[in-house]
Order: sequence, then C-alpha cells, then structure tokens
Amino acid sequence: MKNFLALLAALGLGVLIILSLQNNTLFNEYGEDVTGRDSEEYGDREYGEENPASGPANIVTSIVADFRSFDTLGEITVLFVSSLGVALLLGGTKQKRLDLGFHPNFMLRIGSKALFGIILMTGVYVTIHGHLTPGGGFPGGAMIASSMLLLYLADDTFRAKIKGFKILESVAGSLYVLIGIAGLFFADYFLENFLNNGVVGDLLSAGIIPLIYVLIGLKVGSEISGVIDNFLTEEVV
Amino acid sequence: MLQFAAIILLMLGLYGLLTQRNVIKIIISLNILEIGLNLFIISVGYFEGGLAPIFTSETPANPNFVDPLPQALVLTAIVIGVGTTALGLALARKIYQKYGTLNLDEMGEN
Amino acid sequence: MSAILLIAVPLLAAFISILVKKVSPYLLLLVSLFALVYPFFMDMSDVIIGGFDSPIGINLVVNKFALTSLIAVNGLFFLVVAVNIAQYKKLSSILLVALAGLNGLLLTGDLFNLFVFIEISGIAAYLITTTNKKPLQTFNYLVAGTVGSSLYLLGLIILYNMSGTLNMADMATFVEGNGMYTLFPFLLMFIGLGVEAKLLPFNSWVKGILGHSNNLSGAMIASVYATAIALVFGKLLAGVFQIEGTLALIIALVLGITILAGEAMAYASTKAREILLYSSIAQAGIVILLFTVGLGAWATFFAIANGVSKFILFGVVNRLTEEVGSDEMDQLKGSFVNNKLIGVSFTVAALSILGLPLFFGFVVKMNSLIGFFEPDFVSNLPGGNFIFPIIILVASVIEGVYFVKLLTKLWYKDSDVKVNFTPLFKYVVVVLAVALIVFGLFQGEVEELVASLINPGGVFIWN
Amino acid sequence: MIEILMNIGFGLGVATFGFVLQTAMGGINRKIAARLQKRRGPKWYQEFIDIFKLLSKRATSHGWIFDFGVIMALGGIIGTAMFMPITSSIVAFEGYDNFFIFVYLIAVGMLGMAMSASGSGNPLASIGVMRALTTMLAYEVPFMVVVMTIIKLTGTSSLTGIAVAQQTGDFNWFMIALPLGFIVAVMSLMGMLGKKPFETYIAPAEIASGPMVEYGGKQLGMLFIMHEITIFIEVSLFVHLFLGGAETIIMFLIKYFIVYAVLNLVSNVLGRFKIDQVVTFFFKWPLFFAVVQAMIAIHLGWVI
Repeated sequence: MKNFLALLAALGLGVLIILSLQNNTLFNEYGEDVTGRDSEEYGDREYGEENPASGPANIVTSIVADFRSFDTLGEITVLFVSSLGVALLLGGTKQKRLDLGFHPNFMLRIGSKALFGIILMTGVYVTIHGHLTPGGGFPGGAMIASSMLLLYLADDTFRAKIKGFKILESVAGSLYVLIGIAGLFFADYFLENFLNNGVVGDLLSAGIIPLIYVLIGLKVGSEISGVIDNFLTEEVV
Repeated sequence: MLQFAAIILLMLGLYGLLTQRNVIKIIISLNILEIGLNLFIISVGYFEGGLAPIFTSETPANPNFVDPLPQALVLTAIVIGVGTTALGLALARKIYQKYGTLNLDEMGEN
Repeated sequence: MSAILLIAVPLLAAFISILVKKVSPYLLLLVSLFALVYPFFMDMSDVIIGGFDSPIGINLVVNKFALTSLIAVNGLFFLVVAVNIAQYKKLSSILLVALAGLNGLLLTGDLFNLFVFIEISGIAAYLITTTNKKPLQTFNYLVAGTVGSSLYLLGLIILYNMSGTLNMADMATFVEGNGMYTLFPFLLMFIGLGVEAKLLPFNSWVKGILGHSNNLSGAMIASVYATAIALVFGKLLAGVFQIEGTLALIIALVLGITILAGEAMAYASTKAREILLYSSIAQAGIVILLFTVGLGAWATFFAIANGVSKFILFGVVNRLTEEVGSDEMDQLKGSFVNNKLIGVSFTVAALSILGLPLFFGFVVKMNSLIGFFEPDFVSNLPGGNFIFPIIILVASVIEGVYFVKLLTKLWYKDSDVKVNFTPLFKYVVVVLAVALIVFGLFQGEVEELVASLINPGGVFIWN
Repeated sequence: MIEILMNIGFGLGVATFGFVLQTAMGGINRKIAARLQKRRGPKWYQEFIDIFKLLSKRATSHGWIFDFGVIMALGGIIGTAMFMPITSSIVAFEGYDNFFIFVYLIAVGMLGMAMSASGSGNPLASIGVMRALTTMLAYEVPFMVVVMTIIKLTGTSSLTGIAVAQQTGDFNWFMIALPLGFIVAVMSLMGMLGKKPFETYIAPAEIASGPMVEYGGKQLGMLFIMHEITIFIEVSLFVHLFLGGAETIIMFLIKYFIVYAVLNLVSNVLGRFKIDQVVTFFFKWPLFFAVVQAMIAIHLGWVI
C-alpha cells in the first residue's frame, strides 16, 4: 500500500512537470538561440579580442568565476562546511586506517604511485586551463582528490598529511574572499575583476579568473582529500 | 528527449526516497533525484544546433552557442550535491556505530 | 559601507578559523558582534557584485525590510552564540558559516543565489543538530532538507526556462504577467521552502530535531533559523510571487490547518520540549499566513517577536532538561521556585507568544488581527477573510491553555528540583524578557517602525 | 501626560462602576432566585458586606506566587474594565475599545488566577484550574466565530463602532439580525460566567469550590472583586455586541439587568454537566450553529 502511494506520488510529480512544461518551448520545439534570456549578454566577445568585459574563452567559466562568482564562493563554502562536518562527525583525536579487509600486493602499490603523478598532473592541467577549455577548478580539484583516493585504496597503511590539507584549504578559501574584498577596495565592487583581461584565448588572460580557479582547484582538492581521509580512518579505541 | 530521461530519474529518486528503508539506499535515491535534476537543468539550456559555449580559433563569426547559464548553475548544483552526500554518508556511519544496523525498521526508533 | 561585508567577513573568518582552533570561538564572537552592529551603518542601496548590473550579475537588496531582518536575526544569533559557545567550541567554524549563510539569505536579490545560501545555512544547521547526538534524526532532517531544496531548484529552473532570468525583481515582473503558467513552479518552490519553514505536511523532521535539542541547537533552529526562514518566505511572497485569488486561499487554508494541527499537538503533549516545538510549528504557520494574506509588515515583527520568545523558552527548557534528565512536565515540576528570575523571564516569553497585553507579542498579534478588518486593507484572498482571524484567535486560546498548564506545573510550589543557570545566560534571558516588555509598552514606536515598512500605497514593500 | 492620567482616572471610575453595579445586580438576582424557590433570600447588599468583611481579615499566604497571582488577577481585570465603554460616548480610552483587546486582556486575569491557584499547592485547586481552562477552550471557539461574523459585517472591531452600527440602523440588533449566532452567544456567555450547566470548574459538591479552595481573608475578597468585575465585562461585551449597546446610562442599566437576570433564571433551573460533556456540547451544536450563521450571513448575505 505504502509503495503504491509512493508510486502515485512519483508519477504525479512527473505528470505535473510535463504538464506544466507543455506551454513553453521546451517540449513543443526547441528554441532557436538564447534571445530573450539574461544569458544573451554572457557571450559578448570574440576569439582574439583584446580586453573585453569578461576575459575567458570558456563562457561557462566566465559565468562561474566572474559574472556569478558569488554563487561559486557560496558553493565552495558548502563544500567547506560539509568537509568540516564530516571531520566533526568522524574525526577524533587519534586515528588509524580503517581495516578494509584486503592487503594490496606489490604491483598495485607501485603502479598506483606511478599513476598518481599522471592523474595529479591532469588535474592541475584541467584546473589551470579552466578558462580556456571545458573543466576548471571543480573537476580539476576532484581529479587531484581522486589521485589521493587512489593512494588510499592501493595502500592500506597510507595516510596523507591532513594538517597540510587544512592549511591549503584555509589559505585558498581566505585568498578567494580576500581577492573579493580587494576588488571592493581597489576597484568598486566585491569580486570585481580588477586585473587586465588580456586576449581571449591566451593562457595568461581573463584577469583574476584563472587565479580564482586555481584557488578553487586547490581548495576542492584538499577538501575532498580530507573527506576521503576521514572516511578511511577510524578512531583508535 | 533528454527532459523525459531527467523526469524519469526524478520520479525514480522520489519513489526510492519514499519506499526505501535502508540509510544507504536513501542516500542513493537522493543522488538519483539530484542527477535527474541536474540533467533537467542542462536540458533547459540546450537547443538544436547550438555550439559548446567556448571561443576557439574555429568559432564562427556569429556563434550560436547554447545557453551557458544552466551549465554554470549545474556545476554549483553538483558540488552542493557532493557536499550533502558526503555529510549523509558520514551520518550513515554514525548511525551504524550507534544502532549496529542501517535499516530504519530495525532501529527501534521512529 | 557595502552590505557585502556581512557575508564576506564571516566567510573569511570561517576559512581562517580552521587553522587557529584556539582562537576561533573568540573570532566567532567578534564576527557575530560585528554582524550585529554593522547593519546600523549600512547604506540603503542595492549592492552589485563583480561590477555587473543585475540581472547579469548578482545583486544584494538592501532595504528597510532587509535591515530589520538582519538586525533581528544577527542579534539573536549573537546572543545564542554568546551564551553557548563555551560549551560548543568545536562548532565555531560551522557557526561562522551559518552566520554568512543566514545573512546571505536575507540579503540576496537573486533566486539561484538564494538556493546556494539555503544550502549553506541548511548544511550548517544539520551540523549544529549533530550536537543532539541523535544521528538518525539529523539524517532525517538532512534528507528532508535536501529534497526540499531540490524541489526549490526544480521550480526555479522551470521558471528560468520560461522567463530567462534569475533575478528576483525581473522574475516578479514576469510572474505578474504570466500568473497561470507559474503556478506549478511556484508550488514546488513553496514546498521546498516549506520544509525548512516547518509547514504541514513537510515538517516530520521537526520532532526528531527539536524534541531532542540541546541548548545550542534548540535556540538556533527554533529561534534564529525559524525567524530567518520566515522572513525569506516573506521576501518571496511579497517581492516575487504576489499570489492572490484561489491559489492564495488554498495556501492560506493549508497554513490554517498547520496552525490548528500544531496547536492541537502541543495541547496533547506532556513533554515540555514537544509543547514548544509544536507551538513553533503553529507560529511559523501564522507568520507565513500573514505574509500570504498581505499583512507583511506586521508579519515581519510577528516573526521577530516569536524568535525572541522562542530563544528564552527553548534556552530555559533545554537547560532544565539537561539537568533533570527528562523533559516530562511532571519531572520538571516546580523548577522555577528556586530560579525566580529565570521563571519570570520564561513566563514573560510564554505570555508574549500568547499575546497578552504589556508584551511585544500582544502588539503584533493584535495589530495583525485588526489589520484584517482595516477598511483600506486589500487582502490577497477572495472574500471570506474572516476565517483566518478566527483561526489565529482560536490558536491563541489553545496556546493559552497549554502554556498555562506548563507554567503552573513549572511554578508548582513544593519542589526539590535545583538547576543552576550561568550568570551570562540569566543576564541575556532577563534582558530579552525586558525587551519584550519594553516593545510591548511603547506600542506607538513599534507602530511607527512597522509603518516604515509600508509604502504610501499601503502595500508592504520589498523593493 | 495630564490627559493620560485623566483617562486612567476615568478608567478606574468605570471599573469601580462595574464592580458596584455587578455586585448589586448579583445581590438582587440572589433575591429573585430565592423568591422563586420560596425562600426569603439574603439582603440585596449582602455581597458588599461579605466582600468588605473578607477584605478586613488577615489571611495566610502560600508563597509569593500565590500572593502575586491574586494581585495579577485583580490588576488584570481592573485593567480590562478600564477599556470597557459604558455607552457609545462614555469611553475612557477612545479608540482602544477594540474587541481583541478584551479577548487578550481578560486572559491576564484568568492567568493570574490560575497561577495563584496552582501556587497554593492544593491538588483540588489544580483540578479546578484545569477544568476552568478546558471549559474556556470549549466556549471560546463558537463565541469567536460569532463575533468575527459581526466584525466582518460591520467592518470594525471597535465595540462602540459595532454598537453605533446597530443604533444608526445599518443593522438590526444582532440578536435579531443573527438569531442563530445569538443563541450560540448566550450559551457561551453562560460558560463564561460559570453558570449552570457549565459551572463544572467550581462544582462545589465535588471538588470543594474549585480553584478558590485555599483562599481566605484578603485574597478571597480580592478574588471576589475580580469575579464581579469579570462578570461585568462579559455581560457588557454581550450588551454592546448583541443588544445594540446603549445611548444613555439608563438604557445600559436596563439592558444589563435583563441579560443578567434572564441568564440567572435559566441557570437556576438547570443541572450541571460533567467536564467532558461541556467540551463535547460546545463543539457539537453551538460551533455548528455558529459556522452555519457565519455562512448564511457572509456568503449568502442573509442578515435580517
């Protein structure tokens, strides 16, 4: 009975969504372009143009780290507070690795060390090129953290230096806010892009955006690594 | 068609949330719901023939990009989802420590 | 000075605080004091972030309503923190994030940004409730809250698809022109926020959280968060979705049922904390009902008066429970005989919620009721407005009964219950109780404050 | 400042007037009831004598809540009476004779009483208080519905406003205009006054005089005064709401006397309900009638 009601509720939600969308372009025909939406103005530049209003070649990046950078600040705060929370819930004073019930062999240990570097470098690359290519701080950070995860999984005695992560996390987050406040004091607005925008498409372009994305990458990477550490350790009884 | 996939995922997630009694399964349902939602958000920005919103040396003069805003929003939504999932899993571990089970029916509360 | 600092400074402090654990409680105190004082020096103009005008960028809306809300919420936050921080030093960073999140909720002028802040403050709230040491209940809260915010986001995205904007002011214009189509997304967003705001039937988490709350989590969730969420609701109902007609009537009826059900459950309960939590469900219903009907200015102060009272009530009851080991009324019998000062303050808070004269609650409750019958009051509901004042009055009568029941038990003469309150807590509670009385006595001044929230057209302003 | 003091003085005058009036009425009605039962009955001023005698006596105290509660009860009720209009022009605080003010102010007195009674530590008093609260819950709901109907019709919540609306002929007296509502209000009024069949919370034979069981001397005297003024407020409310208020004091006295005497006579021929019967009774017919009346009056617009 309960399952049936749940089914009804779920179906009801789906039907309502579809019905409510009948009257707009989504279902009847796809729109032609973004005309009429606010996002019209986000792509207002050309490849190779010098010093446009917003610099990155990747428009999504320009939204994430420039137009709506404030959302992103909130977003890393969410990640920050949930990693704090995981540490609060699972962390203790003295910790040891969780017994996963298997012991990796020699090949796995060595192979993972080799792969670690490659994954880490890919993560760094994706982070640094966030304003030019798909990717950026969040995927890059997640890749950095996944390299840590590999180390944890492939070696049942491995533990990273959590203290280092903490410092990285704190410094990267603080710098993000400080860059924002610097915008408030050196230019006019919080989080304003007060550096030279350069040429669209160049690696060194888009003002503070690559800087912010690197900070985000470091922060996300260290936070997720911290979460991984918390999940794979337990308190010494 | 992407919208229908997204809506089906949303429905599946909601159904799972309402019927499952296992903490981990509830978290998985929550994730399915969120993935459906994220797909839905992406679908809102898409239209046929739209280009990926990145300027390269091959971008035509008057590029017809897809709406980049939903893509930026979905990035935020994904990260927030990751945060809540991590927290939910940490809580699940706490629950297991306390009750010795992950099944809500066997905890003797509620 | 720019309003952005109210969000940026707590965030910066939060990021720094994880490195300097020893100092972080002081940092928290300092920053929350800053957040309390700062709104008094703020300019009343919209703040643009990143140098892009809205709707391209995100803006913060600073108006009388936002200022009033900020002062109230930050004031309560500061007091809760000041009283409890010694016991919960570990939570300093999380509380800093919570402060940033709450300020963001009250300030932001962008609907997606609001979602981000809902999540920030929400996650901080889940973590604050982990101090109850009831992981299962916190988990339920987390699931309910996440589903709620997902529904909010779903509604928002559907709206974006239709209108192409995320900015509140632009959205308001769009909604006005397309009433019918925005119905479903609005309902989704309403449900999403309704989870946090404790509305029926999305409030199943409340009992698990507040029924096991401690000094910090009880006051935080029931007082600070409840006030903030109610005011956000008001912001959306007054500023974006000016609902009226049948839809408003249906929502108002749901709220009416929330109120009566909450009061009835409180009446039936024998546990002190449960009485308070059900009562706060009913109060949330009343506040949002007033916003829905169109009495926004008084609803704002209703929410604030309720927040102040709930701080005292939950603070005292949780302390008593901690010491006695049970929150059954019969166990707490006579707790106030040895703590007269606390007892009197508690009584004042309870009576203020009830709406007795001399107290702040009376001023807001009575003016809200009179507001229903003002000749120039334009209601958002069609016709039968009179049923809602009846609901509020009946709710007050039921409140009267269970609060008197609670008070008489707590004041019972013969008792050996001995509970020690810290001097700081006593001081804060007494100051708040005095504030309730002062606001209750200077009715005219309160009315002037409220009048400043209403523009010459007689409509509650948000922009 | 002077004006406020004058107003307060005026208000105190109203309260005193109410006290004297109701105490006298009470005495007269005791006499009437006695005559109906073929007794001689006490003198009409017997209640004054009782109260002044009690006030002159010393009394034991049961702790400060007990004492404070009594003062709060009396103060609260005098405060309420100060706002009560007597005729449409004799009002102490003009503009503040709002119905909602009375609803809330009257609760202060009740609350003081409840606090004081349970502060005495006597279990019988606690039972009495609980019963009083339950009765209140029962009769308030239908009464509120009826009064809201009136406020909705007249568009004002001020008592004099409502009275004037009836006097100027915008509406008939509401006892005629809203017949069902009037019946409900009479029943509720009997509950408010604690008359049979709703006197369960005093129930002299069962629980030894209910909330007042521990009182004597001064406190009892003060509570008597409070009781008389409460009745004055409730009956006056009724007069203003349903009987068109009063243009002159004489009219007020006549209407007041009629309402009180009729209620008294009715109550004298009835038995007493049990407490659960009180609640079920009020939530059954009066509430039903009240809602029906509201529907008829507001949605259909049928007002005689």
